[in-house]
Amino acid sequence: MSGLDYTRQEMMAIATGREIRDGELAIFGVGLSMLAGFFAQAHHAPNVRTMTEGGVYGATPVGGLPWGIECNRISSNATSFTNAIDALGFLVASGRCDVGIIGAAEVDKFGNVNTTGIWEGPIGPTFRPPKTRLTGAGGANDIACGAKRTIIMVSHERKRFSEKVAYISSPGYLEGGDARSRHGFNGGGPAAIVTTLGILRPHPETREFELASWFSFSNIEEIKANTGWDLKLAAGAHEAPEPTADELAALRRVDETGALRKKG
Amino acid sequence: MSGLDYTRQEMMAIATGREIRDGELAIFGVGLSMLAGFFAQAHHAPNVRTMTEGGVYGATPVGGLPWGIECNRISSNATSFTNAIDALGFLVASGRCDVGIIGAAEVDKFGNVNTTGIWEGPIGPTFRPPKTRLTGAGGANDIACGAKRTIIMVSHERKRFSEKVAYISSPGYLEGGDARSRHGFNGGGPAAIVTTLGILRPHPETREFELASWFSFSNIEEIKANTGWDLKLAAGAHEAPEPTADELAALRRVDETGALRKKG
Amino acid sequence: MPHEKLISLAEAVRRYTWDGMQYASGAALPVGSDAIVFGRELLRQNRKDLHAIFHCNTQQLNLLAAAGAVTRAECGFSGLEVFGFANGLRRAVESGRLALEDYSNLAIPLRLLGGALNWPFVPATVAIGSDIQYRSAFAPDDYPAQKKIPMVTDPFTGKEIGAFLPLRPDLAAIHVTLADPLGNAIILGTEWSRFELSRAAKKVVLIADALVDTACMRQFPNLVRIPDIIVEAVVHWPFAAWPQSSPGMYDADEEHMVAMNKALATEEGTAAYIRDYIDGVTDIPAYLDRIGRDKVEHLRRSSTSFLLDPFRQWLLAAEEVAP
Amino acid sequence: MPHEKLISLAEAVRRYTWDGMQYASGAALPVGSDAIVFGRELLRQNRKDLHAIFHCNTQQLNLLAAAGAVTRAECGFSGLEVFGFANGLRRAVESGRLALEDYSNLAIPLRLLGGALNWPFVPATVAIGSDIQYRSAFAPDDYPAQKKIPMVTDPFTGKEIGAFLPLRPDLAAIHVTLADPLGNAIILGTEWSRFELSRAAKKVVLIADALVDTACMRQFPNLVRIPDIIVEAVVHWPFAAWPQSSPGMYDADEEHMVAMNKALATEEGTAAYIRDYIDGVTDIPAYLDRIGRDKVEHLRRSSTSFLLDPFRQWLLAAEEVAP
Repeated sequence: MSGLDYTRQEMMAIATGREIRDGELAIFGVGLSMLAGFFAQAHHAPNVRTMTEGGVYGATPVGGLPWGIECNRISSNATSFTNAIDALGFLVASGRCDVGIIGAAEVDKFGNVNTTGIWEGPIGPTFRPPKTRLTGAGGANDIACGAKRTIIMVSHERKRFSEKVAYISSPGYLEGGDARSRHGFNGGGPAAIVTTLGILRPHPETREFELASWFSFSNIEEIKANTGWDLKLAAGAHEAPEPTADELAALRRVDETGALRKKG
Repeated sequence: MSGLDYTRQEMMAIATGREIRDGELAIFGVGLSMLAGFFAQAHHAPNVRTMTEGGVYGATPVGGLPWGIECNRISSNATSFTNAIDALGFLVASGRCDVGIIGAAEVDKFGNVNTTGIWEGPIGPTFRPPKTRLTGAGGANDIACGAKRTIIMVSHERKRFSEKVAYISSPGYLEGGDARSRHGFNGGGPAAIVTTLGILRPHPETREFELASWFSFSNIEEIKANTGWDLKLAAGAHEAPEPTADELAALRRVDETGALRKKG
Repeated sequence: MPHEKLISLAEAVRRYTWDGMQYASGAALPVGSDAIVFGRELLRQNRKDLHAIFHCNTQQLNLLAAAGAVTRAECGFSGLEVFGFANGLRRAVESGRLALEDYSNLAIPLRLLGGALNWPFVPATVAIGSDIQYRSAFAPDDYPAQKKIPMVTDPFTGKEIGAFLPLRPDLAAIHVTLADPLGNAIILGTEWSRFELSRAAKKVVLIADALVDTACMRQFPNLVRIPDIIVEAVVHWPFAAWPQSSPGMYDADEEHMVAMNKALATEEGTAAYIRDYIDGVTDIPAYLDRIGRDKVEHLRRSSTSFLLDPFRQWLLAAEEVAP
Repeated sequence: MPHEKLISLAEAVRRYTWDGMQYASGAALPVGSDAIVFGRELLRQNRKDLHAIFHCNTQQLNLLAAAGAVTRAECGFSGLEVFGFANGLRRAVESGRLALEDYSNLAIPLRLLGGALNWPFVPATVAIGSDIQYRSAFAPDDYPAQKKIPMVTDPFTGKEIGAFLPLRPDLAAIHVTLADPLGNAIILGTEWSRFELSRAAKKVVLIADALVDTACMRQFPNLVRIPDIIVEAVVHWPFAAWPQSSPGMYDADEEHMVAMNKALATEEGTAAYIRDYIDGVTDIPAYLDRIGRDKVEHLRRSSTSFLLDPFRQWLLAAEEVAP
């Protein structure tokens, strides 16, 4: 133990940020994903080329986490505003964007993401309304289809980790294996699912997600118990390094309103 | 005779301008076409909504005829600059533009336009280089495909009026009849060929261009002699009205450098 | 000379809308630059059975859905970003009153692009291979859906990709930062898909936070992304996107965002919201009073205010701009 | 922090070009905003066998073709507007030294759009049904050409339209009015297809008439249509489009336009032009001397100069911008 005091949310944001390399072209959504991305920029990837799906370039959030991509907290120091076709189309769906961070309400063992709705049981042949309607795919589908790799951030609860999602809002590896190659996507699929408990990565052939790392405060059993499929251990699975003092300081500079610091 | 002194080029510009109706969405090319269009605006179509293929809106030429669509003479008082996809795509190829004026080096009896090259004899199965390379299609092809109707302006010389053009740069009625409908064009085709001698219009069924009007200084025989196909007389063919004093004054306000006044 | 196009909000809704129409609005992502005052007037005039085309859901669609004015909608995203789920829209979808056809945030602007170009279809390399392609709320028994995003064969390689149906809404009510009385518009902040929407819609009405003299447009023609020649009418309405934000003009009213969404979660709350914030709030002074004059001043002190500075000299005063 | 990207013209050509490459440039219609100084340097470095992608021909393509540096070209328009036929290009085409593949002025930007989106093809409702579709200079024996603009079946209606092959040039040298040292750019005047080109090209080098501080970009982010994240390098070169125009900066040099095109009509004239205006004219002072300092001042007094006024306060002086 490093002796540093940090929350699970902070660990998730730092672990996600570690996936971003310097110089990459990266797209962040609103909320956690943006904090993780700007943490990477503040810590180890000063030349990351960031954008939002609205075509906001050169901006860093000021005065707190933006409440939306159009938020004035990120519109107040941009160098360029263009549009959705530019950001999500020319730069992401084209296959040009190196990495995108997306969220999930529910994810399955092939990294398919559901953010559309919760149904009781399978939907069936008729598309009946969900019991609980969620937000829909938004730009996450476009990132999932087009970015060279995606990182999925999701709170690690059993109900969110399903054998098969009820509705694929954003494609991971679909039915696994090379199923993605049957479609016209320009992107490569999810490289990691980073959770509040650990990091899952796809098996290189089956594309089934396996446990690659646990955090110092979690363990294999806890993670398996909170995963809705029979989670395998990846070759070389290990405990993820704890946040360094530098990492935590960088994250907290970005998360100036402490959105991640509430223990949960 | 009205007693007014004007040139054949001026008559052609006025006759073309008369084809433009108030309130229409209209696209003009550079040169004669722009003079004819802005004459219409100055004279009888004050609310014509003009654009150039560069996406220059709300502008009128100042300080002389522009030497190009990007010319500072038309960039100096525009209200909007956008781009080529906007003007030629969203507003023209879409079928939204009411009328476009295009030029021709050679035109045939179905209103097909060649601005690409002059070959000796038919091109044949191999696409050999032309003896004289011309300018290519430019935006005229897009206007010919997409505008609700087009007006073709061309100097009336026998070598320019062919039974069949060597190369179709911009489609008129192709092989005539309903040949256009076999393609995915959103526009209607040429409504008139306005020349230095008169006005030709398409037969409603065969789409072959016929002589609809001659100018006071020309006559049917002269026009036939200067046309490379057996030119028919349209039903109701008549002499076109001479320019009025108002028309001529309006044209000369637009043509402030007298580009059309040189007797030719 | 071109005509002035300034008309009142009520007149714009009377003239350009009808029950059952395809109505496009929204604008820049869920919580910014939304022409929501147009939606408020749609409710005052009791328009119904709308087919809404919103690139993203906004408080406007949330409100129209809560009030039962929308029966069909097409969206790329249907939440309210960090303000959470859109309770009014959610309630309408879950109850089956509103069929929500899901797309992605790139699919919608590409469909608008295709509508603007009058293409028969638009190539799709996103929104395929997922349930966005296979599930259709407009044809719920067609599974896997064959007509929503069919496949098309690339003639160069023989491979298949998807094909989107282009969008050509009957009307787009578009929020812009600045308009002149002729209908030229300047947008500050991301365009999102307002450029493509303005060309795809059959008719365009601008909802402008402020009016400027046309001389402003001649100074900044490259900023005029919506030219007058495609605009039917201009409605001037300050704080037109409230409680959402307008970069350069005002911040989001976070308190009202939350309260409004909470109200729209129930029938009763929605009725109360309409009574308190819509019925009778028919002119600009009443509207600004309803927001609260102190709140208005507070929201105006945005960190983005400097974005408006180059244009302030051309702002038209209220008395110059009454339609 | 992002890197500065200012490099010299010679370095840009050395680093980003090679014989046989697909080189895109040109810019805003035949006689405006053309990155021709980049083409002049291509000649100084003796690049050859170029495959030129020019939305329209410009004096740059006219010059490169006259000098024999281009063997394949794709264009929507190949004249010089009111300056007539492009004699250098014409001579190269007529002699068979250069294969010119004809498109239309909408076809080229749609092909760039398709390249930017990485689509396998782009729907075509123009440039079909004519010899632009049926005749291919790149496959002269294929008649009617089957592969240039093949047909594709619309899955919604079963009808056929055309399909364009997307463009992804190796490099685009793009003329912009103003750039900052990071690579953000402002264009005054029509964009023509510079927005799409900047996204379609594998690499982008900006050729800027003037440099400004990044604060200018933060004041006018909606004008920054080319953001730094897609730009490799920035070359500062005043009068970079001469003898063509740059709105806000300078007018066309009509006298030189005519003289240059006349020179390019013959081998001898071309050799003389290269000797007098290209060889040895390797730095900015020599270049401005060659134009003529009086001429420079005259061209600068453009009726469009007012378009630059809002940005003058951020212009960087020459000593601040040496790479």
